[in-house]
Amino acid sequence: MTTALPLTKKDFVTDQEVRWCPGCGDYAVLATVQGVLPELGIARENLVFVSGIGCSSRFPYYVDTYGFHSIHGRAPAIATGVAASRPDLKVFVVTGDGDGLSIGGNHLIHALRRNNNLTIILFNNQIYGLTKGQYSPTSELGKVTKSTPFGSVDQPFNPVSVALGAEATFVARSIDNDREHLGRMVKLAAQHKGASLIEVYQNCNIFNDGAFDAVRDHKANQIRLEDGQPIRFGQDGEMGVVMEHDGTLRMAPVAEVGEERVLVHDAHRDDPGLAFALSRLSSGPTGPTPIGVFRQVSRPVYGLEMQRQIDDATARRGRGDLAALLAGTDTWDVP
Amino acid sequence: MTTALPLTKKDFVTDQEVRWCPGCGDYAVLATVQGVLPELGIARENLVFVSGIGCSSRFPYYVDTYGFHSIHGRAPAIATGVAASRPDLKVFVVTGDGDGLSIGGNHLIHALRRNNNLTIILFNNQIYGLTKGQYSPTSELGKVTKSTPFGSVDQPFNPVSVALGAEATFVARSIDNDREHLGRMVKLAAQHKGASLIEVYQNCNIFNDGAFDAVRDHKANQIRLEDGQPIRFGQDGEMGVVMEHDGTLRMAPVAEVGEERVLVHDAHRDDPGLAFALSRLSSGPTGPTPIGVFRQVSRPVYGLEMQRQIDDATARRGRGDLAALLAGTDTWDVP
Amino acid sequence: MGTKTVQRVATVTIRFAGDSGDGMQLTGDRFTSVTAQLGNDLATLPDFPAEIRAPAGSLPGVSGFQLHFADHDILTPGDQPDVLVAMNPAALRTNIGDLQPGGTLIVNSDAFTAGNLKKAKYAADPLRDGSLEGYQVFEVPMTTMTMGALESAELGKKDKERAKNMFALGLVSWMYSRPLESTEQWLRQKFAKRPEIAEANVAVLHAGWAFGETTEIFSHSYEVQPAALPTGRYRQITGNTALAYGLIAASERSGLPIFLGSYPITPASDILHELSRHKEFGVRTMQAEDEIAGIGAALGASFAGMLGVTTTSGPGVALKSETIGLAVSVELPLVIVDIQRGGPSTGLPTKTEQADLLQAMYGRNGEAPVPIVAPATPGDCFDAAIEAARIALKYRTPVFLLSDGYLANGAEPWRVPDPDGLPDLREVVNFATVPNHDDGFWPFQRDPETLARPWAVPGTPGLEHRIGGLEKADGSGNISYDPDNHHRMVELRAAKVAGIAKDIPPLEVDDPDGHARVLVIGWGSTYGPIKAACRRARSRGTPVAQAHLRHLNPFPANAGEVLARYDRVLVPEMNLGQLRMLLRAQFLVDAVGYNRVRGLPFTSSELEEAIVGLEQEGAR
Amino acid sequence: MGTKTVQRVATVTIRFAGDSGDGMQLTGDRFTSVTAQLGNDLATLPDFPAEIRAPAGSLPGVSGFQLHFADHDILTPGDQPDVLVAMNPAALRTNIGDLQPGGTLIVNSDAFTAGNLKKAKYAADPLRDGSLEGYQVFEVPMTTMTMGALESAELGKKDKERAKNMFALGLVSWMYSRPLESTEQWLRQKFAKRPEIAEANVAVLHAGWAFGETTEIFSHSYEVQPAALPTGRYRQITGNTALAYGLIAASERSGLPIFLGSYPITPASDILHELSRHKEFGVRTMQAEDEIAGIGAALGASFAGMLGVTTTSGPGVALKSETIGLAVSVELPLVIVDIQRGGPSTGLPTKTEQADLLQAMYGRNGEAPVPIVAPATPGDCFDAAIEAARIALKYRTPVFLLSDGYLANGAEPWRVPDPDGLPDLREVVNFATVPNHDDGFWPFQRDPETLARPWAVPGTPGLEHRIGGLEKADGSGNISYDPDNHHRMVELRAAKVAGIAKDIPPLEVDDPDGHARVLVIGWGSTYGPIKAACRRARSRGTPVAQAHLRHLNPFPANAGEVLARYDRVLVPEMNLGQLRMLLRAQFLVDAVGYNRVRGLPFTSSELEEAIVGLEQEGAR
Ligand SMILES: Cc1ncc(C[n+]2csc(CCOP(=O)(O)OP(=O)(O)O)c2C)c(N)n1
Ligand SMILES: Cc1ncc(C[n+]2csc(CCOP(=O)(O)OP(=O)(O)O)c2C)c(N)n1
Ligand code: SF4
Ligand code: SF4
Ligand SMILES: [Mg+2]
Ligand SMILES: [Mg+2]
Repeated sequence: MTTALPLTKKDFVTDQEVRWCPGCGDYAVLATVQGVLPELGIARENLVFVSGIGCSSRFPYYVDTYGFHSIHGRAPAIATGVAASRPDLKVFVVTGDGDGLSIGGNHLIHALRRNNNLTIILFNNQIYGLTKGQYSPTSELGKVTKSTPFGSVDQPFNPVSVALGAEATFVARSIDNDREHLGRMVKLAAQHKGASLIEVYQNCNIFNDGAFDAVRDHKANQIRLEDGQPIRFGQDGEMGVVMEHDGTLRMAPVAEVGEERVLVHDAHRDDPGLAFALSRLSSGPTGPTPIGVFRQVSRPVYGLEMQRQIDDATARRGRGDLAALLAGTDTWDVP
Repeated sequence: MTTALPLTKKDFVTDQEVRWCPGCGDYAVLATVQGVLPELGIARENLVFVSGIGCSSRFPYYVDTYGFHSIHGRAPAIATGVAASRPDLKVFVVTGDGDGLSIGGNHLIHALRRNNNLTIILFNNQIYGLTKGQYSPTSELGKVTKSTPFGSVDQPFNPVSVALGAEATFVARSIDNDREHLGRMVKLAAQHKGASLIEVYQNCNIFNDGAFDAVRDHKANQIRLEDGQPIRFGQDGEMGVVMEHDGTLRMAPVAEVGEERVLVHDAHRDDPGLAFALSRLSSGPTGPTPIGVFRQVSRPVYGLEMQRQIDDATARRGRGDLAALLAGTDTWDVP
Repeated sequence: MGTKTVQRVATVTIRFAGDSGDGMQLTGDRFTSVTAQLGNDLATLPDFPAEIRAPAGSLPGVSGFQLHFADHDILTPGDQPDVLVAMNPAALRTNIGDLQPGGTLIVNSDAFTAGNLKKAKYAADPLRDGSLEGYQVFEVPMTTMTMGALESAELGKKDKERAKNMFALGLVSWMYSRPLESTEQWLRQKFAKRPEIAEANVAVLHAGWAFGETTEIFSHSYEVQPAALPTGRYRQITGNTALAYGLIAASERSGLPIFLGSYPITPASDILHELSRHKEFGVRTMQAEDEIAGIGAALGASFAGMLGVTTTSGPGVALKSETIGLAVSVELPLVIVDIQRGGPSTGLPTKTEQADLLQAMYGRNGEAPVPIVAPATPGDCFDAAIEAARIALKYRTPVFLLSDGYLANGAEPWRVPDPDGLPDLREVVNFATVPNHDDGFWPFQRDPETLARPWAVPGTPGLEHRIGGLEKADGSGNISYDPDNHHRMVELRAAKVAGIAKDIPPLEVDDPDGHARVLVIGWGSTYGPIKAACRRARSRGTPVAQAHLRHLNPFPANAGEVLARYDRVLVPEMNLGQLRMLLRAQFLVDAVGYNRVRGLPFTSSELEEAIVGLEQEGAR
Repeated sequence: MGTKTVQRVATVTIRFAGDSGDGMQLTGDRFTSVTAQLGNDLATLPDFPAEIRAPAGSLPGVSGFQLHFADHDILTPGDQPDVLVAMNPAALRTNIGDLQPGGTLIVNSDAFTAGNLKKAKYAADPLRDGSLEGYQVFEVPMTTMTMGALESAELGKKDKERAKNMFALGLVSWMYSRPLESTEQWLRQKFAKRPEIAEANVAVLHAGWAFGETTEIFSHSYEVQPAALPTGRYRQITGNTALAYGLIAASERSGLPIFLGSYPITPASDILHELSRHKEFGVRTMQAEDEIAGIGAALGASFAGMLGVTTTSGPGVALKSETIGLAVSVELPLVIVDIQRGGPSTGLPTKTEQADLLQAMYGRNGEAPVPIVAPATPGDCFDAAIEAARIALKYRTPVFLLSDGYLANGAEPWRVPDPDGLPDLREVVNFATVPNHDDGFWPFQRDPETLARPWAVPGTPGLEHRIGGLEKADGSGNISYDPDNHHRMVELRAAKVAGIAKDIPPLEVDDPDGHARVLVIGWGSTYGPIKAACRRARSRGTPVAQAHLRHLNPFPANAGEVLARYDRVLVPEMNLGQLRMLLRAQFLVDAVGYNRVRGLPFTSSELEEAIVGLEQEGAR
């Protein structure tokens, strides 16, 4: 009964009506993910999507794999149980900026630190969509929303910085409607051994329309990070990222600073310092902003290590013997 | 009835018996904090200590100010309510590595992001003390504890990195028994406008004795960060931190690399990149490790901004008129 | 007014139904507002999907708004609408079952395309297949008429089409003789920045009216006289607005600024929205990172001397459980607002339910009693909020305020209260200012009358003290592991809450006949349907007594005595019998339940049947 | 054995009390272990402070261990010790009140220094002021003797002094004729890496024995014959160990590996510790970042086909509430272990209590029924864990397993079960493997008998499906906002849990006289004291019936009928009457409570008084 491989995008479409607002960026992400899944070469029954609550978290209903639409913020925890107990499955987490960074922030950072096999797609629309438009931890300072009619007064998170501060081994950023780039990121993330996070800039055309236009619509503002490549951007790559002697990064015209000074991206560097510095290049998607893989390194994977300890113990002691366990070492007989 | 200023350390000692294990590092931190409080020049009644649950969280009982020993992990949230509603108070949070980074991780990162006026002292003993010795999110990989008899399999957090990833405006590290240094850090943190976090290496001599000995007992391993000073360490400052051309930091003998190449610390740099890189110099307190202020920058303060919005609204609209509010604009009369 | 005849009717129930994108909530709101200003009594029931916007034309995307208005006092949004306005096939399909037999059905015939019919899972066009024969059907090509009215307007097609709800509003306004002026004003204000949109909407509104007046289809219009409500100044209010105002009033009357720690959740978010607009009352609102932080911050603020408030719905209460236990233990005032919705788990977020009562009573570890107050109507949310704050402040305790989705979004006319007539809460605040013991300040030295502990706020010199969640020695408040002290403290906390019974009004019984054998007792938002059902039963000759609990913990002192007076006790609840369980346990009365958990308020007719049935079953 | 006379006694209760640093728990454990091996029946009550180590010599720092052993079956750790060993003045002060009048008091006289007396808040030396006249006091300079015994040992002074608990153990072992060999072995194994410490302890142990045997102070020793327990192989076991083993047994018998998601908390942590040691059984243990993640991961693992388990205490349950509601909604198996402790809030973390019953019943939003199983004794934790797992797996539901601090740490002899005699859970697992509907796989197509839904685990081709916390359509499991469907699902979930009553044994009554008018009914760890109290009451001539509920939700099918048989029903609980409330509500019986919330198990004598008192109050 296993669906014959290779699969096609259609194999991943359920019969459920998709219930997002017309024009929502979520549609594009869904289509891209459905399009990439066949490329993973994993049977449908071995894929699991776990989500929290939010517009984006409706995602699993629309993907024809195993799915769990859980409760607000808890998807990384629930998915951890799935992935840690079944290393044979490929587990995705779908979450929002509220779901993943507000109520679910702790589970997210611990999931990253723990480096369990999870691919976390964070739909960042800088707003609470499902509850009709309150500010989120990624909304820009001064944001006027229903819950902040006089403007928000707290600094937003930079999701990439948060992830890097939390020992994430794979961190990327992409854009809802950039099918090629997003697809590539999803595939790389899915193939990463350990926890991977992709921040997706997602337009909520109802409550926060245009939040990412500066980056989404202006390719010149997309600083594309490609491993081993000089970090250039602009209309024609005329701009580059350079490092000052004191370690700060700066954007400058390549013509001015010279090609050789342009920083070459190294996603695999063990030390997350560079990735972190790159994450600080932009403090919001309003100007030139890096997209792509910030960091990808290899670390022990939680679920696999758990399995290894079980295998080791079993190899050393033999498969558990219940009678022996129950009796223990100190027994006496009553005749 | 205000206690006459200046106060002395004695003014901050309560009549409660201190109930930590003999030899616990918590005693030294308590004594240092009690010693520094008078220097803040704040009346006792305007100081509040809020804690969670853990050995360290017993702290408030021993400090003669207002105090709230709350529940596990929630101190930053509760303290946020105190500080946001009463900007006239100076609020401290006392927490542990389990309390603050495991169960309370979300509140901690949001408290830092929000930049409310809170001074958070995180007692990091890399273990759960009160519950008798399970591993914590700061315990080193492979840690054997009651709950990990075969060794832990997950990467620890670096608390300073976590804080920097979460937009913290003041982050420092110190050591329980270094009275001078710790006192200075506490004072600086307390005087910071906004949220400040001090990670304190604290020895739990019962369940994790000696975890910090490499740094605690060996001054040569203490990389003391002093704003504006070259970062040197070792027996006699013979070692220094230098930055490679690619931005990575490295420890090297000063004699070898030359004095001028030694990195000069800049805690006030707006971009947290350098502070983050410094936080990665050591992945655990087993070799040379930075202590001191990693970062101190100025950002809008949550509670003050909240107050400002209230003041503005009141200035603009006048103090609220209940009768007018209740009536609203669309009324009709029934005769 | 026009030339057609006008017929006077006593009461009308209208339901507007359409796609989520059709603006039905707004249409209903405007009609309600005008109706309120005409002096009718009214009750409303908005009913919207959990999705922001499900796919256009789909069944889950249908959004409805029901309004019941009358020339006398009414209690419910109406069981079955007399008039249904259906903007598309999906709206027709999901709502037609509720329309009165013979009722009036107005459809936007333009929307009955093959595509929309299919989305609504209609095999055949219901306008053509005779299935609507039992109703008075009016097919109105609203989209066409709207576009026509805007032919010359400088607007995009989409914007034009979007105005069609104003056509429906204009038409129904004509039918029920509601003037258009205030909606015109409202439109011009709302679209102040885009006057072309405002004017387009106004034009369509008038076109709708004109359509009613001029076409042959409608032979006459209706009129509903003002209701004889008690004298006073009135406004229309929803439960959530009233609740927010109640909190502000409590703040003003206690002199304590509000600190709201909250996390958005349907259907409670609007309280956060409302409170955050009123900073000139010193209101502090914090959108916290989660529910736990929300209540934590509120409790911290209470410690600091504010009126600490947290607002949420059932799933949020579950998350707050542990902190509520802390609030019980440290004995600080705190108002916990739960706008109940359909459960369990995420359940039915936009639907109403009463299934959090036992969670409010018992959802914490250990013996952790919390008083509970529940409003009965949207307007009552105001008074209930003040009462919850009064109990919280006076007894230094967290208090649950249990509203629900129906009250939250439902509207009714509300007599605007005189602030000076509201309870004065200053005296119950009564901050400690001086030591109360030879040893200084003893934070758990209780008031012998109320058993409340003193409240000394930071900033008060000489009263520095520490509180926490470990068990405390009676009096000094020091940590104590003494077994007998623990038992004493457990009993003291229970006695404090139980003692509130002395401080609340007795349970009143409405038994006009004086010889009822059946008592119907309810709580919360079922008040309207229950009261209406009792009226109906009585008018059918069935005597019935009715009582409604506003305080669920503790119960009024006379509750047991009241229950004992009747042969049969009926407890209608939108849950599986939670109050019933409490009444049975406490008073050993064989109360029976009427329990439906459908996400919708009861109809008065179903309750009427239940009452009459029980009465006929007879005495004990 | 020595030369002194040996007196045979039937039952003895000893309490060891000393500073947290004095090793009293270890002393008690060793004595218990040897006593168990001698074939006595026994029950223990460890009692330690919430602090790791409060200041040496202080009152809060006192740690105690009580052991009751006998030549017949016993039920409680003993009301009042016959023998108290007090290692310092603080231990004397906090424990002397419990000692039997005329009881034996052994003190370490070396510890009665001025400093220690002051820390214990003694104004005068109790050994000198005559206040101990009612007891048989033995002053033993244990520290001196210990140091003496180790004079020549190559050890630091501190290490030497620390061995004094072995002196006490040796002495008491002599008094009660317990051999030393197994403790010697144990010491050598424990200190395998530091043999000098092992040998020092052994030497002191012998010194203690020799002291008893040789000095004049003690005139004779005692002997307690083995108890006539049912035939079998026995071991000693604590509740937490038994519970962990029960889970492993359920895993083995169901073929599903355990996934434990847990966060440490007293007194539940030991289950996490125990389970994490047994990886060779495929047990996966995850120390999560908090309680919510713990249960979330366990639920995720259940979804993935594991035996999902989460362990915690009351505050943790509060945090897990929302996720428990999700588990109810998605209908997945999950065992939720709550080792109850003193509340509310942080309360008394190391003390026992039964006050989470109503939290377990009702602590969630919406109608969210969860079955509840409660063990009665430490050994019963094993069977109760299997039963909880059985219900969870068979009915696809979260199940509460309510143990408490007393059971968790208390020990008793336990007949080692034969694994093959344990319930076979393979058949109830019954994973779905093929589609169950024309449309493919319908995850909410229930078994008509149990109302359980099918469980299809990821990796099963063709059964891909989605579940979630929104309301689901009966059968297909698609999201449904339909009012009637919601009501049906609410009722189905309730009926599924209620139906378990058919699948559990009826409530048994122990009424040897056959004509009792009073029924005592309890649940959980009060079993021992209640049973003992009934025996005492009967032996005083008071007939009394006794029943104990192992299933709290649903109740056994015959529970109402049993209750109705008696004139009076007494419900002793270590809470303010939680089971009583449920019984009254469900069965309308005027049950009365005996409620003490002291953090300690009941004594059988207090319950005896309550029983006799109620019987004397008479019939209805
Ligand atoms: C415990 C709980 N708290 C709050 C909510 C209400 N809620 C649902 S989704 C959401 C936030 C949605 O924002 P985000 O995660 O950014 O997702 P989006 O809708 O923007 O995709 C909130 C607050 C809930 N369902 N459960
Ligand atoms: C809700 C809740 N979960 C768990 C616990 C148990 N608990 C108390 S303190 C603690 C961890 C203590 O570790 P840490 O925060 O590092 O403090 P330390 O004792 O090491 O100072 C835990 C798990 C609790 N009291 N409440
Ligand atoms: S509200 Fe925003 S995020 Fe949600 S479905 Fe609509 S457009 Fe998308
Ligand atoms: S257990 Fe550790 S942290 Fe706790 S008081 Fe003892 S030494 Fe300190
Ligand atoms: Mg969002
Ligand atoms: Mg710690």
